[in-house]
Amino acid sequence: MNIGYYPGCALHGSSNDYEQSLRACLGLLDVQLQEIKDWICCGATAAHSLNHKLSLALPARNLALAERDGHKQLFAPCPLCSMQLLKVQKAIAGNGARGELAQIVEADLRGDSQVLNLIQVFQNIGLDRLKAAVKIPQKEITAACYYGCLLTRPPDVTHFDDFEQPTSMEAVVAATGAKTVDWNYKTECCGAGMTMANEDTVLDLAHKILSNAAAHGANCIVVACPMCHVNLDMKQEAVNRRYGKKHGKKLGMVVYYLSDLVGLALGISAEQLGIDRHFVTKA
Amino acid sequence: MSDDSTRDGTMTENKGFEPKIVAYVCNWCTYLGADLAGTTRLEYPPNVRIIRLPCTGRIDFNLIVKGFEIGADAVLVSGCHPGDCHYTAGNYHARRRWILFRELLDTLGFDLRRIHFTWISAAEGKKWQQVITEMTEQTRQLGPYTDLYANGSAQDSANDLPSGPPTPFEFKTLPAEGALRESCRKLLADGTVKVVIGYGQRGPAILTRAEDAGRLVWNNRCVSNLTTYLKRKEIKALGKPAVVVKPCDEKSLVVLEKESQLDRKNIHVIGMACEGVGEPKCTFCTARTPRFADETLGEAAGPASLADPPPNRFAALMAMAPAERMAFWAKQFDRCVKCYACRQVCPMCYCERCIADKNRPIAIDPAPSAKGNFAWQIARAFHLAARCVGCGECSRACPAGIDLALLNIALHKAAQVNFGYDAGVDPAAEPVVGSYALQDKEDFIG
Amino acid sequence: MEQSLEDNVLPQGTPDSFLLGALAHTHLQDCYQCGKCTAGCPVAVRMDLAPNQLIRLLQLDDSETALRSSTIWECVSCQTCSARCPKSVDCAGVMDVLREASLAQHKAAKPQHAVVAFQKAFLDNIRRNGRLAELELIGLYKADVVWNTGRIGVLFKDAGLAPQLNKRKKLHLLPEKAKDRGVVERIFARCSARCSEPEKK
Amino acid sequence: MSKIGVFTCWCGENIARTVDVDEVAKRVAGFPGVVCSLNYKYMCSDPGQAMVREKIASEKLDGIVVASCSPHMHLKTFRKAAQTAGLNPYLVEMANIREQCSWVHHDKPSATAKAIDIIRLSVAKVRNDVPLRPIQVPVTRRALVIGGGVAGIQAALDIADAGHEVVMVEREPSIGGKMAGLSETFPTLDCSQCILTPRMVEVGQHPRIKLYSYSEVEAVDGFVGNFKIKIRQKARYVDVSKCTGCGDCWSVCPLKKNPSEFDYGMGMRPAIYIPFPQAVPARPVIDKKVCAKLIRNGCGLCEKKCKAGAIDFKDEDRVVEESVGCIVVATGYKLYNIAKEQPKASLAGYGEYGYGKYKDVIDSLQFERLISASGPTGGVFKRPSDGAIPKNVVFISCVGSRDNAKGMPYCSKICCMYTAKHTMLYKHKVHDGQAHVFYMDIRAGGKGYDEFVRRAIEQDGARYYRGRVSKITQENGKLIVRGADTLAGTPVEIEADLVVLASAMRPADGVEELAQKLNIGYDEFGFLMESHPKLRPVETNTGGVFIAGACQAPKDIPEAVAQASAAASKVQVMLAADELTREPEIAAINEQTCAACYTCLHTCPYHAIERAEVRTGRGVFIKNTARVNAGLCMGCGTCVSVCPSKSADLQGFSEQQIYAMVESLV
Repeated sequence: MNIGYYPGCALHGSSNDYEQSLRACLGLLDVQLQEIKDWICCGATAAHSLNHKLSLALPARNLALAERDGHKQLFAPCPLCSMQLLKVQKAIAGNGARGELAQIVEADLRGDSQVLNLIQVFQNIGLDRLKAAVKIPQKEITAACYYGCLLTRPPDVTHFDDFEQPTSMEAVVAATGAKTVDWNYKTECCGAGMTMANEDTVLDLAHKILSNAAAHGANCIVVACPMCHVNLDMKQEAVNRRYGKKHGKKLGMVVYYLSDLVGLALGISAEQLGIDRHFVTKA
Repeated sequence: MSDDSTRDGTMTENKGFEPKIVAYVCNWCTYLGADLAGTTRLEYPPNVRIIRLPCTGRIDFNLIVKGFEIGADAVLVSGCHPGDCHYTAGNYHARRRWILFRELLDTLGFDLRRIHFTWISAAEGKKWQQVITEMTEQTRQLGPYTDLYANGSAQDSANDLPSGPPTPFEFKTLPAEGALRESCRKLLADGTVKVVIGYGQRGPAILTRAEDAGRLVWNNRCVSNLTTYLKRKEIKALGKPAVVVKPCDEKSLVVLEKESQLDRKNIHVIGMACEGVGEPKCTFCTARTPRFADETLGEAAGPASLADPPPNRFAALMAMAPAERMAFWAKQFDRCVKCYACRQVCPMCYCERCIADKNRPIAIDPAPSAKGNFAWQIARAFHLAARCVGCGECSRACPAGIDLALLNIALHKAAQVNFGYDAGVDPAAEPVVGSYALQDKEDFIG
Repeated sequence: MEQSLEDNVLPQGTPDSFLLGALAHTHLQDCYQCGKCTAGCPVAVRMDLAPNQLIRLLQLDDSETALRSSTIWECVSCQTCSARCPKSVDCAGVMDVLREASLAQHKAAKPQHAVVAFQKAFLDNIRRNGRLAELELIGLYKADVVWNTGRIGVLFKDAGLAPQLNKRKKLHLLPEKAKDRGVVERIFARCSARCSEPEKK
Repeated sequence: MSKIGVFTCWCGENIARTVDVDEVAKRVAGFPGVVCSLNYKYMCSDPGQAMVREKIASEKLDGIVVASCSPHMHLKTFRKAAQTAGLNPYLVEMANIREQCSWVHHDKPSATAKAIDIIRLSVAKVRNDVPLRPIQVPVTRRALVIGGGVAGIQAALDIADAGHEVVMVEREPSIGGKMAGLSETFPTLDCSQCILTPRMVEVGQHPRIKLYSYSEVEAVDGFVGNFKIKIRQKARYVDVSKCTGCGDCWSVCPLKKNPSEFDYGMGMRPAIYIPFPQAVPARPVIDKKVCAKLIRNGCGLCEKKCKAGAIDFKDEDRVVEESVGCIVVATGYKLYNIAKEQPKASLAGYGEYGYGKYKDVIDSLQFERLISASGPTGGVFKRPSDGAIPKNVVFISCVGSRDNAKGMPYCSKICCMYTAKHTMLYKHKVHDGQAHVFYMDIRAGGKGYDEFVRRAIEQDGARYYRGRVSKITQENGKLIVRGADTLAGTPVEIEADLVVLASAMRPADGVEELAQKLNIGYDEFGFLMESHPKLRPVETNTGGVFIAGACQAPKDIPEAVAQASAAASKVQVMLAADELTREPEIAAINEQTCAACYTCLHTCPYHAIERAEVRTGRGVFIKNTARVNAGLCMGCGTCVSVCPSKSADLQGFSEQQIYAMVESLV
């Protein structure tokens, strides 16, 4: 299976471990990621915060490029990127903005390709197929599945799962033989793009998420978002520095990408998946 | 052209002119509102004559036309506010009909400033006074109403519409002809149907014997809508029919079935895939393959583009100023001889006794006068509102060459725009006349 | 709501609630102040105006206070408020409009400069490179913050992370760039913000 | 040629001041068909009426026009006068030359001219009048009450006490409805069962009330005065006539752990059960979904134990037919399902509140059972999950109500009051407990209502927060309620032991299907439509069908009872005589010319038009036609307007009459 692939800046930057994991894991499942030629940044939070038109135009360019490359499906592993792409599709669905956007981005724009997030890619592969391919059931893992904000929100854009009590990631995790916990912060925000600019917020939110997962008996968190990973993994040390005293102990919560966990179950080594490049490597 | 100047908004002085205003009002709100104006001694001009009816639901378009026929200079129609109808929904039904009727009048070029719709409640004596005062004053300014029936000079200078049907296709027998003949032969031979209504060399072919199946043709000049023959008594008497339809003709079957005029189980429908027959109606074609037929013959890749697309006469008509439109129609109807071919040929005109033939009372003047012709065409077009499927038979049948379908197009568009309704497309859709929605527009109601 | 790019452009001065709502494709007067946005907001405690209070000000046409609030820069765009609003008011979308207007009209709250600077630096960065160059972004962002707020400390914040990132091969000294940067520049040029700049005095 | 008399009234000075009545009488005398034209000072006075009567007799008039005031004022007066003189009252017309002429114009000549026109118009109409007879519809002097909640009980008792027979149909095994399950009622805090159960018993024992419990209305046929009702009696597996209600069966039943419908799942009941001890009829029913005998021919203990031999495992549904003249619909309400799954696409659940996921998040009716002295916990207030006594209880108002995103923009009206009541009942049971209430507005309009809410706050210490709750989660056995206090402008987080959701009121299940059977309207939420929101609040668009209680809109007990009594009094009016007299000014269809397109049928607001067939004397089918049901037609004439061939016409406002009127204005 070949699918169009829009990595987004993070996966070609500090979250390149996510891309490594994806390629290793999906490759084994016979999914070839075909990177969109000459893609550009989707503008992320900065664009939709500061320039509405730009926040549609930048992803529209990528959508157009994917269509030009003939991709019926476009996989965006970063939920922010994928939500921005879906927003464009919504905007041009009524034809209202199609013409003008096409002009701005200098390319035809149909909006008929299907934008996928990582969970949907696994769903398309088929959970039964996934189960059958598992070599090492992840019995030791008790995962807190963390969806963050933009996999499910805004619901009228993403149209994905129940936006209050999603369960689709749990189904994928269960296919690897791992257990999941029911916890409270599945769809709470980690602070996302505020990592640099408003660290206080990020540490506060990350702390709540990490400690709630631990309190519900999880030994790891599974994410499908590069920003969530940064805030929960890279920032975990800082969280411990600030809140460790309060608890009297440090949190040591491994944060996996969903593809890491699937990859491990398929028998891929932690090194091949790039798990060794995470900040928190074991509990 | 003194009358025309009034149409452009330039008011003429009409010294001594006292307008005659006919008001159709409902018994429960507006009539009581007018009573209240009296009880509270609110003075207004004495030009209005009130006809009390039980409900706005009872106020028919014929009555509005009749008002002008007897010499009214303006007509008022008034009833209960939405939600207040004594009969719960009569005003909603009325509102819906008025939306359509105004479109028809506009297409005819009628001066809509002479028809006023209002909601006046039993508590709005003040509003009644205002409405009548303003209406009288406005009508006084507009001058006597003469447009419709007495404007010979305007007629003479009336413009015509761009004309010319498209160049017909080069005649071509279509491949499905053989299959059609074979299918009909079988249907008649095994007694599935008693009569086949199909296309023959000249006009329709009505067959009852299997051996005649060879008389059927199928080519790109099979223009007419054969469903109209289903209503004929003599054909009904023959027994179960098979009818040959194009995807566009098929829509009339949907309408007729909705109106309980045919029992679909007792008709065998032979649908022909169609690539166009080179008629103006083909420019609006939306379906190439029948959707509800019992059997579908032939294949259609796409509608054959018309070599020479016909001019959009409707757009040209609506581009005229209203007064020009009225003059245009007056000139057109001047040629009408009341032969009723338009009625005869229309698949939707199936009444056992047409209102035009009713004589107690006479709603439509039977004489081929300007008055009678307008009244007839208004009734014909309005009865087809949100029912006409656009087969264009009326225009083709008219011996005087009047493009009657233009009126139907206007109402079709009105139903589409206002109610999202396309006659004959969705068998499950609620009929436009006979239902209503709370959010139907009422920006024209005072 | 049907979207079109033919958006109203926020005029100079203080926009009224109707226009702000139109820009965000939402209807601000629908809000009946139930506070569910505030209740679910992960960062409401950090804001000077709770989200529902912000909307209330807009309903009263006091966008001036809203544009100067910390709220719009504290917002993390998590969409929880919009997703749960019983009246389908797109509160998160309103935040976007307000940020855009606040920036254009130079009304962003001073203590929030870091966020503003970061977002601006981010856009400048992709305008130049087509894709994000993280090190460059961080460098310029920090310089901006120091220049504008004098908070030298920001320079050393996270400094310890660099070697760690490098160790994990997450640091790219030579950033990836889009090839056709011309088109990126043209897209930026065509996308003027919907909020106009105030006239220079 | 007709012989018409015109009587022009001066109305003292009222008309004569601005209308030259002599001139009018003179001009009118010349109208075709007019044989006498008089004027008089006060036509409505006794001498005036005597004059009319005398002229009708002496001139053998076959139609009269009284030119005076509005027909809404005196048409009835003059119709009666004509009738005494032997003239059909429907041959009387009025010309309104006072309200619509003399009182609104000052210029005498033009007012006089207008008056003449108005009379000409009326003369044109009267010339085309035909004698009509009021329509007599026979009435079955019995009533059906659908629903045995407090509204149905009130309506049934009122009607039965007035001397008419009542058939009551209740879907559940017992009457009593929602009220039977309430603990105490606002604003008096009197025990709900104490005030309701005597009324239930009265229904059960009333000689004129025939109760079908555990039954549903299957089909409705007929029209006002003459309804035929098919009632499905669901198989009870207990012969009610033999059963003594001794209780041996349910005490011996081994399958005791079935969630009780009456307790909304807060308690358990056996497979054979009565819903609650005071049930009427106090006869058990077997739950066929769980009974071992019915499922796999096991057990059968109850049958063995029953001394009366009342258990009948072979019982089947039965359909019985009843004839009634009027129907009262009192089907009540149910609570909106807060959980994620919804019965309709237009509704959405509250995933964020965790109802159905967390055991200690309950709805308000469940709370009523938990706090009730007769409830499953025997009056000790314990929470469902672990039986602990909750020390912090959060009550949330407007759950579903006023929430467009969930599909119910309306206010459920009673939640503010019962939530206040809940906090008090809770405080009275758990003295060291704290009640927290999240609300948007407090709507406490009603006698003693606001005082009641204030008491909850001021005396019983309920803590009210003005704001909605965004999410409920569970941590360490506590429910974390994240709400807002919009007055303080801050988020609020409360660790609660129990959360009570004041769920929106929705119409009972199946009410839309019932409404379709009855041909009555309902709104987009399924609440039944009254005929007029102000003036006909208990009538429906179908003659003889009335509504009462929460099936029409959310309402509290006093309102439901008042409406039920109102509906009952409407029923009594209708059942007062053997025949109903209806105005004859209704539609009729010319079946010869009707093309049977049935546009009229779709249009008629009263469903008064039916499909019918024209047949020869020997029954040979000739054609289809539309036909007016005189029992249902109200005479609006909408059918006439939409009839393309004008085969429909309205008696008293016929096409012929209307055209004659218009044409008289030439």
